[in-house]
Amino acid sequence: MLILTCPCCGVTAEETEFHGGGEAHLTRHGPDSDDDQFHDYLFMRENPRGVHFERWRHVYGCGKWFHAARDTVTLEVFGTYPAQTTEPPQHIREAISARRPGWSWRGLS
Amino acid sequence: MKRYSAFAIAREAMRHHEGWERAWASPEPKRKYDVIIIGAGGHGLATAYYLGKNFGITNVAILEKGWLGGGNTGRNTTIIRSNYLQDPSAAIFEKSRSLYETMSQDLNMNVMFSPRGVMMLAQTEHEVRGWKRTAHANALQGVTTEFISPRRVKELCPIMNIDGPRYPVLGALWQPRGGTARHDAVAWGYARACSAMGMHVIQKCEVTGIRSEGGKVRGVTTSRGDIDCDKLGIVVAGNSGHVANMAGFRLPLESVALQALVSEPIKPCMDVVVMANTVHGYMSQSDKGEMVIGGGTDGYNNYTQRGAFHHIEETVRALVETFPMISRLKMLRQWGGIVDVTGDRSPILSKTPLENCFINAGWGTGGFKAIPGSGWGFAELMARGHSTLCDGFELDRFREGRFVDESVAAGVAH
Amino acid sequence: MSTRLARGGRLIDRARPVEYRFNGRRLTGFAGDTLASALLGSGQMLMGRSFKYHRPRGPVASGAEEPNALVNLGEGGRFEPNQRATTTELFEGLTATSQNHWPSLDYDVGAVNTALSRFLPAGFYYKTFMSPRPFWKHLYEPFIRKSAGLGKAPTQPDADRYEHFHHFCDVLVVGGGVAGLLAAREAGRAGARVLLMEQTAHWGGRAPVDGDRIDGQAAEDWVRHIVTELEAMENVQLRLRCMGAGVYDHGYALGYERLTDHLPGADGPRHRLWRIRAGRIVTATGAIERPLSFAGNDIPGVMLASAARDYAVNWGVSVGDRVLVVTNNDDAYRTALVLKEAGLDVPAVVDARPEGGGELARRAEAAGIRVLKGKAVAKAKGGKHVTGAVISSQAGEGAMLEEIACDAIAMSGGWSPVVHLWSHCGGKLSWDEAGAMFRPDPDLPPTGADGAGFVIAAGAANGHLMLGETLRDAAEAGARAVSELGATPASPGALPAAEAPEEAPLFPVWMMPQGAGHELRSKAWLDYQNDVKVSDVRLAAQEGYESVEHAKRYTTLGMATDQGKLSNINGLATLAQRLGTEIPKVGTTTFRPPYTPISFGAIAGEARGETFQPIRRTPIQDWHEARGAHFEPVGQWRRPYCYPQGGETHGQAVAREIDATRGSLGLLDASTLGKILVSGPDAPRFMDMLYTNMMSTLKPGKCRYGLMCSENGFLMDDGVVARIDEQTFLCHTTSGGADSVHAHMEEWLQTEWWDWKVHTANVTEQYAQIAVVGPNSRKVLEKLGGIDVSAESFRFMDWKEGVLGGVRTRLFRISFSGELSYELAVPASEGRAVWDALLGAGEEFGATPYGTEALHVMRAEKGFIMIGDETDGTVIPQDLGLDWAISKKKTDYIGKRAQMRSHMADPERWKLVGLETVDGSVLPDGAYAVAEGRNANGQRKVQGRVTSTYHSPTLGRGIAMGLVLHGPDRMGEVLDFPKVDGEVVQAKIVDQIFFDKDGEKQNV
Amino acid sequence: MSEPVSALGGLRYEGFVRVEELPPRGMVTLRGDLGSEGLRRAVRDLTGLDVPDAGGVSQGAEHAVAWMSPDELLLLMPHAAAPEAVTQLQAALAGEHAMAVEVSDARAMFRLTGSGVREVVAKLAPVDMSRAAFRPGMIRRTRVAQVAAALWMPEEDCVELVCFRSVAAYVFGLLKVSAAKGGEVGAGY
Repeated sequence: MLILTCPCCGVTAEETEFHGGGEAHLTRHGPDSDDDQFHDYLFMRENPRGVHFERWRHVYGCGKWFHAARDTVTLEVFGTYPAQTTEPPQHIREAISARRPGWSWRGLS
Repeated sequence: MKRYSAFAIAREAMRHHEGWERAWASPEPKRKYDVIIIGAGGHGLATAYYLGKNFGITNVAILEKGWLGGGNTGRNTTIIRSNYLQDPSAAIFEKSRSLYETMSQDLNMNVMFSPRGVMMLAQTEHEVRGWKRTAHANALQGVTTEFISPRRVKELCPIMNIDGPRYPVLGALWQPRGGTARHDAVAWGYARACSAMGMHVIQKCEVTGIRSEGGKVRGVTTSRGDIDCDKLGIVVAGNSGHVANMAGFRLPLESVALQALVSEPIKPCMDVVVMANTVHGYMSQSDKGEMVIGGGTDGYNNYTQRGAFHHIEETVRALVETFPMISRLKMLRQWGGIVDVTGDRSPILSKTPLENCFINAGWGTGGFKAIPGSGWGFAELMARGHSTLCDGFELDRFREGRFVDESVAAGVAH
Repeated sequence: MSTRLARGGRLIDRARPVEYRFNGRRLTGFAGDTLASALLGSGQMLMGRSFKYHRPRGPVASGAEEPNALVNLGEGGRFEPNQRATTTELFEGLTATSQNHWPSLDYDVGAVNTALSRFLPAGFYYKTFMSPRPFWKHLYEPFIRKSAGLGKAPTQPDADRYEHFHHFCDVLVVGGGVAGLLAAREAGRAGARVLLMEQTAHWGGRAPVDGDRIDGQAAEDWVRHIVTELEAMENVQLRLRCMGAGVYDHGYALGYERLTDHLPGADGPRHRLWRIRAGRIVTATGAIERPLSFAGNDIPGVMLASAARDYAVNWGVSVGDRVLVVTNNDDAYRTALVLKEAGLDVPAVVDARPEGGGELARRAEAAGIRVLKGKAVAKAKGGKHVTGAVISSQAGEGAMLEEIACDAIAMSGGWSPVVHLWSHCGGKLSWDEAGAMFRPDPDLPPTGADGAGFVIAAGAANGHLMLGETLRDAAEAGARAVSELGATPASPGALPAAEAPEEAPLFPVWMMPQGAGHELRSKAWLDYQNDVKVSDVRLAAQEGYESVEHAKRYTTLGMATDQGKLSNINGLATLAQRLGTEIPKVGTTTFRPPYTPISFGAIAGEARGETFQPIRRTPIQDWHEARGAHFEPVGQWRRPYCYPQGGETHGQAVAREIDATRGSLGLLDASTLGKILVSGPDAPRFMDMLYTNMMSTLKPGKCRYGLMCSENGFLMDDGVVARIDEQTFLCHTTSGGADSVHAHMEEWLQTEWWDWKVHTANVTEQYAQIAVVGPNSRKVLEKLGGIDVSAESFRFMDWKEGVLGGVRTRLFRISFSGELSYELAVPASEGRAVWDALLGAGEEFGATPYGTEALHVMRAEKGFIMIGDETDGTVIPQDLGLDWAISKKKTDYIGKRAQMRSHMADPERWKLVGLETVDGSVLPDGAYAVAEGRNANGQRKVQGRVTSTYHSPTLGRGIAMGLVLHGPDRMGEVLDFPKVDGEVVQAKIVDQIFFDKDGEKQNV
Repeated sequence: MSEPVSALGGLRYEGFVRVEELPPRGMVTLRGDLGSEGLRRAVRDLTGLDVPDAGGVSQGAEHAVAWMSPDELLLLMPHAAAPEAVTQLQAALAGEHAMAVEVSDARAMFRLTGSGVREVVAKLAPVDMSRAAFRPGMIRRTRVAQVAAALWMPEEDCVELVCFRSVAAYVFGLLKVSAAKGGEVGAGY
């Protein structure tokens, strides 16, 4: 069972206090988008074996959403950061590079 | 293939069973096959079997990176039912269930299909209406089910507490010909039958790449060299996204861990399969005597074949509440498998952007019961380019918003 | 014949006899006995029957690895099947019965399977029982199920309670042997928070039995001292009877503490499940001795050498008068010496090693014990107990050299480290050729949240079987655990000095004798409980079940209740030999939790009965219960479905409640409705995104019915929105929807529009909400007084704040019934008082509380949709003719883009209409309207379905709503709705508003 | 105006620790920028207490201020004072983006007293309740068994726990079984 540290309230807690919210950094596509864009936005997921960026909500705590960088094979957590960003901050990317040289996810690396 | 029978056993007993031949050969891969199936799980082997049996296509290789039947085929809770709500689901699952009825004879391997009956409990008024709706749909789909009273539930499953303080049982959707089967034997039986048709079941052969030319599939690259093929079927639950990427397309699904557990074996006390969706638990008793229990999925991508223990807790407390007598039984073993879950939690049986490459994926938590039906339909799709059993499960349904949503009737599908 | 020795037994108190019953016989043991030691002390070697062949079974081990001695323990609410006699502490009045036999343990007809065993090889059931087809379900399967299954099924609810406990520590040490104790001390001295768990009731593990010395003291004394030292450390916790059950991701571990198994009836929980989060986990779980594979090695009286020694040293029990020892290593000589010292006869030690053993062997010979080198037991003789052994040379095929009479055989095939906990979470193993064992690979431990290894194996569990190495390795493990956590290990004190004899290397023996033919192999057991023999594993390999997982599943090797603790390695070796490869190439099967089975009760913990799941209660719940309401679960709430009076059926009660409400005055406890405040400068634009309607134009003081969709376009929730002020909206949601809708709002605010200035607050439970419904609702509110409710000043869809009947109240004039109707929201702490006041003031109008069913019927009479009935997660507002509630002006709202997809815009989508049965009957729930013909899969085509159906007391007939192909364009058409039994009910397509189409009643 | 009643009317249970439901307490949820001087002043003026740091609770004689999330405080006060407090806060914060809502009746409050309180909580909440990890002056939002709760320690050997009003009976039931005699753990908390 995972442990995560909520970057919003600083509490480190077990999985049962959080709610997983799926892939992070999705760009919302509204009425002006075409079918492909909307389809990808709603259904296409990275589902990688390895480094992944995902959303969590500290549902039994401060109630805030945040992001986590995690390895889906080893479950190692590289770091967590607030959700109010469109891409992972530099220090998170560096933390991943230190552990997984040459990693890539979508366009990122 | 030497036939299995009581007589054969008696004959072999006389010579210390030294005459039994291999259930399946382990040949070296050829340079080329008409059809390659990636994944020697139940679905992949069944697909190959029906390619041969129904369409005479036997120049087939089934490539398996590990050991055959080693994925979800050998990790599930062996429940077989077809009491689904939507027409496409009911069609393929009922086809599957009916094939299970005769599978032991078809494959000459006893897969121990046990049509002991499956009941889905209704524990809220909303569930009552949902299951009644399913019963009406099933009647028109040719699936035999009925909505039964709490008293009948108690008759069929005496160990159940039908008036618990929290969620009294208000009835159940009952499918008398649903049941269970011996999961490993299903994979072994298909492998043996495929091998007998001259197909190549090749274990410890990992596909590392998929080769194409002018938008057409050419073959695969494997840990045992390049192998060519005219048609390629990808049937690799738990790795679907990964392998699809090799073929150059993406899938609208995610992989999560699903857990199950068994108790120590006890004498027979439960003759039916019970699923309780409101409290999230389902249970049956294996022929060996173990209570076989299904848990929930983790809420995040996971390839570990392990799950978090709190899901086991949630399931077990639900079942202790529903079956108070199990409280002093003990959990013998828990395990996990990786399931691929799509946007509408229904499978994908479809052509792909790569010509002559087909995908069978996304069975989520309900794959085992679908093995023969899925193989039957997918084989037809691969051989003929169309199968009515696969209608509705196309890859592009998500783009059009044309979903096959079963969660409508059941909170959880297994 | 086993018996109690005149002296010895370090764990028993001969001054305290304990009475117990086995198969009805009254027997006596001593305090400190296990059930197994007590039974052996009473001369009862036969304790059970095996799974497949119903072979007679006696204990083969003395601890958690025991596969044979399983009993039905206790009675009634404390009955438990498959209890291991070897780990069951004896208590006064214990009752146990043996399992898996009929009619009796001694005479079991099932034992005929033994005679037939040659016809029942591995996997035989896959090859037969196939025809005729129906026979499987009706004949073969029932027979197989009956003969399988071991223990009886409990019949009564559990009499005990259970609980969980969340514990956090730096270092969890599993195993209270000398290694665990020492590792714990090292970590403890460094100041780390340490939890040390031991599965048995005693500290020290095997060392005190083996008779070696530590720091010049007997191991037993050294253990006593270190335990005292540990108990004095504030930062160290010690738990006995607490097993490390499993290791999970991120340093999570389960402890299974058995509190009252040995004191049944004592108050307090029976089991406590420790949910532990540890920085490092040290597994000092010791090693388990391996049986030797020789013919007849399953006959009662054949047991592990260590077990025979335990029974003598720990419990003063001899397993036989003449005990033959057979081994491939030195440790078994300890058993020979102990038994000899106890005055028993040890006719010989049969040592498979051509050169024999070391120091211990010499001591044995000095003690006058005959030692046969390079020899083997070709066959154990006997039926229900051992009578002798045929000796041959290990190198040969089993030709008899001599026969030695004996009534017990103590065997040792070497030791296997207990690597379960190391492996549960992905720790890898490496094969140790010299020790012929798998041991943890220190380079591939299970990794935690930070990617570092978090499990450290110590002592015998790490492959260090000699006392000296064990202590050194354990001390290192304890120090490493703390230093990896960033603490400084205590200054390394002098390592405890071990005094143990030099041991000669072991000689791997997988079959005895090595050249044994089929005759012997088919009587050499690997898995005692599941009856898997050497010949079975070889057959699996021969048939192509070459993967270790295939072989296991085909033969059921290692799938018994001991999960292969004794059989796995011998089985792997047998498979490897048959495949002509090495053991590490074959690999192991996966180790899965729990280490030994743990009770479902413990897993469920406190979540049973009243605390199984939360039941949410409104401030008025007590009244509903007192009034004898029939409840229905709605989410976690339980809402009154109706209030049956006298002998009323539910149907009659519902009809009465509707008549009273439509005729005069009804009251509904609507407190469960969700109430969410949305406030801030950007609240209006946020509301426009949340709802399909245009909410920003709503005027303060006004209400509007709104629809909420998911981003996938489907109708998710609905409710009345009241605008409080320019910046603030109060959103009502469905009862089930409050939490999910609030979460939905927060998700969009936090993750998509985080720059918008909006706050939300879920105030659902701050208020008791009561619907006052019916022609006299205005009058009753006027009686309470304080808010002007006159038709002119308080119009439909207005809301006001004020003091009503002395209570701060928010009053809404809204209607879900079509009646003149108000909903008042008051502080929850005064909700009950207001409810009582309304009943009082409403008495003259026959105020009638009504439940959810009356609510549903009345809304259906008015053609209002209900989330969960008209919607099911696949329905969009357009399907329900709710286009009027979808703003055309807005460029965007959540779900708008999804509703533009081809299938959503498809004119063929079913649309909502009213349905009226031709004969006035009630349409069945969920019935489908059939169309002509069948589809390609032979399924009957359909053209619509019922979404809600009720008997309307108001109209005196069945009414329904449904989704129908082109429904709104087909008014008056009659559709066929077949029941499950095929009988057809006909219904006409009509307008969905059945009652008071012009809304005269609600607008008075 | 009728006499406000708590969810369980002040139920009590004597186990190896005492469990009691407390009478109605005034509670106000305040959302806004906890760093803003205006907000901090408004809180001080109302309660005489400073805005606590993350994860903290500051306590006065009649008032307490609990940190709930980066943009949320829970203000505790006498039950009757809550409505006026909301008005006062709204006036004081008129200038900024903040929200003050009365939630007194949406909650139930329990007090646990006795040397075993840490153990009782640790049976139900996945929280490290050891003295080293959890001290008076801290607040922890978490779950007890299957429902949300917040808890703090006014002093050693005393825990106050807040949950939603509708699940008060469930939580009381949980606390009862966990505090029942014979369930002492002795984990050195």
